[in-house]
Amino acid sequence: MDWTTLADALFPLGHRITEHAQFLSGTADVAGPDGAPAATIAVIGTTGHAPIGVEIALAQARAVLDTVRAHPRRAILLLVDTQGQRLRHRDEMLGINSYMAHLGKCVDLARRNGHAIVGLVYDQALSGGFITSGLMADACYALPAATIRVMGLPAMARITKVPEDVLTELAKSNPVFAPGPENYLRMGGLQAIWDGDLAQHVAQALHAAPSGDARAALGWQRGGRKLAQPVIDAIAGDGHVQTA
Amino acid sequence: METLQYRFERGDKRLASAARLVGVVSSGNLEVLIEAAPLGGACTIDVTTAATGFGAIWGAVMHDFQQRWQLADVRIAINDMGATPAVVSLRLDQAVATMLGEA
Amino acid sequence: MRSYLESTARERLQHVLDAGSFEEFIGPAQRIVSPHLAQLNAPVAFDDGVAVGRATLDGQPVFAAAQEGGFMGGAVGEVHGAKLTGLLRRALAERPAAVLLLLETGGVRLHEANAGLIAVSEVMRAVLDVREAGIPVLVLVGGSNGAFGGMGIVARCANAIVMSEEARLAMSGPEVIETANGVEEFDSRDRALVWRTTGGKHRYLLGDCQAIVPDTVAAFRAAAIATLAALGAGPAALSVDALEREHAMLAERIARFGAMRDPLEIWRALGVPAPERVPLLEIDAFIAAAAAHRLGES
Amino acid sequence: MTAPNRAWNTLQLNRDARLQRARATLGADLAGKALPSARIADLLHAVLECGDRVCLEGNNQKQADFLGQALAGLDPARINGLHMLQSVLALPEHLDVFERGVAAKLDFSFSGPQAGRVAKLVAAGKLDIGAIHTYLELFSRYFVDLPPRVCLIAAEAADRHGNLYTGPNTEDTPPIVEATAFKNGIVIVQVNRIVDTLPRVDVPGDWVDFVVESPQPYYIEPLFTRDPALISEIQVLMAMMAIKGIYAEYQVERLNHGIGFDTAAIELLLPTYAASLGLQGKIGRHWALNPHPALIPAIEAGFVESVHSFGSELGMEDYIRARPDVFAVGADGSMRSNRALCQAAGHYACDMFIGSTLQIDLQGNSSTATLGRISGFGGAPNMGADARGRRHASPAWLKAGAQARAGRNVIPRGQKLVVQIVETFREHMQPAFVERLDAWELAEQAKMAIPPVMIYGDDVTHILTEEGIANLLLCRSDEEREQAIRGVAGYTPVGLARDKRMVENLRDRGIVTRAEDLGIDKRLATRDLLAAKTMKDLVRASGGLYNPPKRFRNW
Repeated sequence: MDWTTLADALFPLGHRITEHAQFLSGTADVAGPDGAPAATIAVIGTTGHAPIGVEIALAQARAVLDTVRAHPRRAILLLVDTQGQRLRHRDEMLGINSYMAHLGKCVDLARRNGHAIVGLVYDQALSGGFITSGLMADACYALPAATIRVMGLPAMARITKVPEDVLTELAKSNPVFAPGPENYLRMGGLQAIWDGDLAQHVAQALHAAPSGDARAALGWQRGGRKLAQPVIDAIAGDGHVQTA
Repeated sequence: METLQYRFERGDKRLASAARLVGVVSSGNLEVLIEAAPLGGACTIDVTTAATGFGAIWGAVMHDFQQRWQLADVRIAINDMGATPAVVSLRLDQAVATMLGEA
Repeated sequence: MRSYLESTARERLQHVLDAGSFEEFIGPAQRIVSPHLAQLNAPVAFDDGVAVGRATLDGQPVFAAAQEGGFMGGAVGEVHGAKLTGLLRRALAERPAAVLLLLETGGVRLHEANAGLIAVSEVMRAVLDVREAGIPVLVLVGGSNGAFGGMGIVARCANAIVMSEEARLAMSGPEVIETANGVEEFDSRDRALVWRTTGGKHRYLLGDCQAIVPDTVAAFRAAAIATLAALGAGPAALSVDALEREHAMLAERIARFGAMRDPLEIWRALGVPAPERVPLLEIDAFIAAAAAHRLGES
Repeated sequence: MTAPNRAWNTLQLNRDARLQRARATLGADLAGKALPSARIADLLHAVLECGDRVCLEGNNQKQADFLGQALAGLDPARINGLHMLQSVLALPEHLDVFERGVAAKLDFSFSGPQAGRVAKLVAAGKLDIGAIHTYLELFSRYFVDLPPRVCLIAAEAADRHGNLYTGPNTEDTPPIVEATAFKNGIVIVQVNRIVDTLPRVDVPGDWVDFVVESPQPYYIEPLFTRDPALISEIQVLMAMMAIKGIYAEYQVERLNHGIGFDTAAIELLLPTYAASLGLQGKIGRHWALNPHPALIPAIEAGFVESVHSFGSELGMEDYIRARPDVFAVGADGSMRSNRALCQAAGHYACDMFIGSTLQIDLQGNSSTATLGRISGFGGAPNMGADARGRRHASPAWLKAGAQARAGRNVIPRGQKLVVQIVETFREHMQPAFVERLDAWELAEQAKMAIPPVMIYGDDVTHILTEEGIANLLLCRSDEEREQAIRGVAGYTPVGLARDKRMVENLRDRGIVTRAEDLGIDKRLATRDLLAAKTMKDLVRASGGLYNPPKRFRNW
């Protein structure tokens, strides 16, 4: 999906987002709740199914840190479109996991400094590229046509040695394998899928960003992850797992 | 996956300590969970194995194991990933030895 | 001298922590196994490949988790991840002196990929919550599977990492990179290159790990005690200043080394004497050779 | 009587014609014996004739890969019907020559990595197998009925006169060159480099016709390197049983080890477990063996006094150079190997062979043949066979012979110890013991005259598994032999079908020996007994002289 089309739909009040080599950054105006005055938010993300290499991870981290330093409590929208981490020897040599962790930590720091953080998967989200962006937000959303996955079923079949047709069949009923936002929704990885008026969605999301990580609880409520929350509770509590 | 269950009556050796886990579910290896349980003097062994069709061999290995130890009121559960009988016997013996405080 | 690499997760806990002190939370006898593996005809493990609990380390109360690299490469599934997250959340309430994560993992468990991905991100946030509460998190990496994927990121969210030379810390496995971009990009069978690129010595020189030890459980234990003592002096939580320093370090790394093709060139540029001999050096000699040249904060 | 008008020098004339064609084709590009690598196809087109017997050097270690590729790329319309002679088919191009119709017939010894493709080409009628040999048989036939018209070999370096330095990896070169050069054939060699002065001359230049500097050094496989990290506790147990139950029992001083983790475990237990039994200086003193890295700790401990090698091993060059008392080293300091001589040495000068296998039947026949793969033999049959021509005595040889003959009214003689060491189950729960070898079915499929047996049961003296040792020398009937084998076959169907009473009787007579009978505590069989647990430990043991190939490192 073309990010300018998306930005126009998200920010009818205007935006100042620019792209540099698949890296998106800038600001946008978002309506306040119940007719309150519009607020400026920071927009940081990637486009064109960007492979996340060391440079683009660092650029996103820079944008987050700059927001924290220059604009206390300004909300941040993370726009996600990535094919995952860049698969290059050079990135590994330079320690790409450190760059991605750095990005994740910067987002976390922003959260702790009072910045509401919302993620939006508007096109594609894959594994390593997703984990330090959208999945680090207070709440992550997706467009209905978005693709979210760790890897494709053919590659998964090769690695797990489970035949692809078996995986395909299982994927129909089990959200744990299949790509697609509705599966991540059921497992609590997404807060919601946005249909209709995107501007309204983004405004609401920014004002209602949850505090704390409630994804396991959501996954339990929605039936997509039936064990995660009971296991967490059991360890925190009496030590016994209550299965549904 | 295949599940196999064995029950051997009238053992005489009881194991006191808490449940122990020995071994790892990795290729050619297995984990053995061993715990005391009121089984009327019996020893039960539940096996879940990734290698199907070897029931007769498991039966012989389990029989020999119980011959060696004569366990009573012991419940054993195994998750197997194609371990050979030699490795299975070794892990089982290690599990008992761990319960007896010998390892 | 018991090898850390050859030890199982449980043996590592037994020997790194104070003897007999480890008390497991939801142990294997509870049989909380993966709900997803059976339908793929894959075997389960009674602890889903990770043991979590509390213990003491040199007399100090700590929480600890150890991933079993033998079971599905230590990969994180729904239950496995929830055990780690549960441990970290419980630490917020019980406030141990530190949390130790003995990582050995390929990252997300593909058999339950979507749940695993979310679980890793929950672990990452939980680690940072623990740090925010002033409790340091220490990662040990010394298994043959290294720490890869999302868990390679989690490792770098901790306060410090202790590695052995044999350990690897990275994002994508060399086989994945070779499959995607060809053997010319990364020859996964050239293990010397793999370790130059992702192994303990390179990470130590770049400053991505804070301590490097020989492959013994005793050495990991000693380094864990020493590293925690050193961490005690500073704040556990993230700060703008610390992240700005990290940012500068990472930016400089690209500027200085971004055009290089082999870690040997980086070592040479750092001024490490006889860089081609670095892989052969025993750890003490390596630490001495690296002392004046390595990057990062220790 | 002499035949009128019979020409007695057709081979010479034919050789001259080939050389003439080559000179005409290469013209000024031929400098002495050297030609540019880019013209190799022209040379081959010029000197080869359809239907030639061509020996392409290549074994399980070094490969004349550049020449092999050139051969596979020839125009089958010009050169076809070649009869290939090869020790080992290891590389894809070795079969491309058949696929493309350049060659049609094959006499060989081993085809491990390409065994499946060999079987397919045979089935497709593109490859006609003359026979599958052992190394010694094949080399022998080069001199008797299969002299090559052209041989394509590999050397480390050549000088301007065509003298060759083959160095540590001399391997098969000497008999190939000798059989060709002294039957008026053409010798073409690829070298890694052409130099002014060689470290030493391994092949004299006047036996060599053409030299080409190959763009890449010849391919070499580190076949004998085993990472100690992959040795299991069960293998340690079996190694303890081998050392105590066989090496010590027979005082085995001269021996050969087959390739594999089972024997690597034994090598790594010599300076630890065997030394603790007081066996240093008593066993394992002289070896016919490739320079196994796993042998380094035993060499350093003074256990091993000498090693003569079939070939070298990648990464061992500097270590060998620094241990000239142990290895066969030239005046220049580098090792010299010779597969043919070492095969003879292993056969005649060793008291014992111990090696692994894939299948053993109830007579003790062992085979590595599996369905759909024509893999051949290599050297194991010559190592794993009693040397019936042997006449010199040694304690081990005499004791084995005495056991075999006890109670029988026959003239005394010795016997070689031939030990098969196997776990009862291989990977994926494949039983190592079977009622009938897969080799039978393979023989039917591939229309072989006899099933491809690696080691015949009547040569096998001991079978060692994690369940115990079966001493077949002491068996006095086919039935005893069968029950002794079943008695160590554990939980395989063959083992479960044993006559328990009879096996206990065999145990009482020392024919079946369990670990506990040897006084071995299974709980002590841990990896901690290994003198090296990792590749790095081997490097340390060598004082930094061993330089393992990249694929074996984790540093």
